[in-house]
Amino acid sequence: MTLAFDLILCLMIVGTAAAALLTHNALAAIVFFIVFGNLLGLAWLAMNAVNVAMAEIAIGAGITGVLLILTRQRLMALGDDLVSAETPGWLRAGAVLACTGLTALVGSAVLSVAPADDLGGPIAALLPELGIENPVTGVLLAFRAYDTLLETFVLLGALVAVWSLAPGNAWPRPPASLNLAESGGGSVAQAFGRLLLPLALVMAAYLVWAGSDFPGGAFQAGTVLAGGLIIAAIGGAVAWPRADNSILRAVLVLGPGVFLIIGLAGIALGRFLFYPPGFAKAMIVAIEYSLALSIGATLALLLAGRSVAPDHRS
Amino acid sequence: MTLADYLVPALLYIGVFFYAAGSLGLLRFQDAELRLHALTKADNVGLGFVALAAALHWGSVAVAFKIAAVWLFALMAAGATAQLMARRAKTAAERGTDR
Amino acid sequence: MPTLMHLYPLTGAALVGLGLYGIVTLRHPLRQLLAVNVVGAGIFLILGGLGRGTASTDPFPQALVITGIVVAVALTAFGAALVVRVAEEERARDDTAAVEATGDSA
Amino acid sequence: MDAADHFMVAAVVLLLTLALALFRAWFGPRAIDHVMAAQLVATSGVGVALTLGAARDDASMLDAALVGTVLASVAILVFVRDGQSDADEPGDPKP
Repeated sequence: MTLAFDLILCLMIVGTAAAALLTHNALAAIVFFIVFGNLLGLAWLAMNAVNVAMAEIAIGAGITGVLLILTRQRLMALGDDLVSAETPGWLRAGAVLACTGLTALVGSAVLSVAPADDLGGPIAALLPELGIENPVTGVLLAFRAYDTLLETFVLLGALVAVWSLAPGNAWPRPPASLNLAESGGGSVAQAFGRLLLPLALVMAAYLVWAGSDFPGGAFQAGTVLAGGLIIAAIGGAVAWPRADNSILRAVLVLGPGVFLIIGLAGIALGRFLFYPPGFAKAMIVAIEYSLALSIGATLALLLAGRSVAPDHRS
Repeated sequence: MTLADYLVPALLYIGVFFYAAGSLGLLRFQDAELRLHALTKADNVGLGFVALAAALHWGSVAVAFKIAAVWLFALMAAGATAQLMARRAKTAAERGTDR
Repeated sequence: MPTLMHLYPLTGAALVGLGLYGIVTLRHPLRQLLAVNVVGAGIFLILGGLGRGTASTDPFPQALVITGIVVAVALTAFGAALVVRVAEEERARDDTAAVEATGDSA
Repeated sequence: MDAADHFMVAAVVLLLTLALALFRAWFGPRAIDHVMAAQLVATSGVGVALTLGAARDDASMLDAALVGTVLASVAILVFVRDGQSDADEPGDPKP
């Protein structure tokens, strides 16, 4: 039965990806992409990689899907009909040939590698030193902490890049409001938004706390927080701040800042990102809570978009 | 064989039946408003039965609470989104801006 | 059974090919952005799937894939913002052209 | 067949019902139909995560299910927002 499940799931993953790329309807493409992300999440669950499954369902399907829906709305408001022009037949035929060849090449390369979880043992042996039990959190925040530190700055950099696209007369005004109530008929959204934000906060706090020993962690928690903020913004419970709001900026740099300071403090004890023995878990948890907060705010603002001019209609 | 050994599969397949009914409804009903019923009602009943089966199977109170949280949240979200989707469908149809 | 263990990474290889086909043949930038994400997902599946043991998946590629997913969403968000900005510029240019053509009567 | 096998069978059948709903995601015909299909996939996905978690005896899969429900409702809310606000756009002289 497990084999049947895996086979059907893989077929559906390839099928939904093909549908997302081949349909002529942009909304259908976005829906198929969200379905594709959810199925990929199930594939990671089937592989017992629950940490990745959560990240894929929350970020790959959830946040990316919301982003695509919002972009579609913004483009339609600008008069874009979102029709992807037909490409000439020779180009499509050539692309089919080239991509089939490439798939065969990548496929044979994949077959030449025997799947193995070689690093699982050594990582598990090192975990008691850190005092945590989730090996993925161990890799993300201790063994490969450098990657994760830079990754948080990539996320922050993306927000700065998006903000930098604001026209001169808009900066530093807030992004366009998502409030449903402003355009009438938002009482359900309002109630749901007010109910969900505290629930999302609790869920995010739980995911960070669980993340040291069970699947979860700062990125998954930050995404849930961002989701709660978006729903609250649609319900009118939260309004976007101006881009030069100092509290907002403090929240955005809190996570990467705490991470960097702890990393630099490690130099005094030996090397960059060194956690003193016995304090590793406390430091990892402190980094993760501040990261979750910053990631939540950053993702929500990435979805909200850049500053808009006062006469902007959205 | 205890009672739970029969009860868990029974509840599970009842849940799967409701899921199948929801999918068929989404496929076969004539217009969007009818399909919305199939989607937000049948599927969440199905989820309820599956959740009950899973909670009985685990037999742990802590896990049962977590499963209850999943189901209650799904119900809450389905209630709110069903309302909003129906309203969206109505205004879009009235204004001819169905896109 | 080697072929069964390779099921998910092979699916990933298929996704890479499909996504590249999308990048080449789709003309709308939003759809191309979607195709880039399909390629990314395929690469993640290859990376994670090849770290699959009998009962668990190697935590090391898992952590790399999580990092990759977050970087992919950052890229997608910036790409989407660029697409919207380009559309705005085009709309403004079209509007000016239309006003000039009708002799500023609109 | 023990309970874990039953849960695996249920997961397979749930996947198949989910595949059925994809016809609606492809054909529409209305915008809301596409989105309803996405919602159904999310609810079914939660069901699959529950059954898979029960079959593998892994309670952390429930957290993945919970995260999935939250993010699915965000997508729906963002979608319904536009039908009301965009159509309300005042006095825009579109051709």
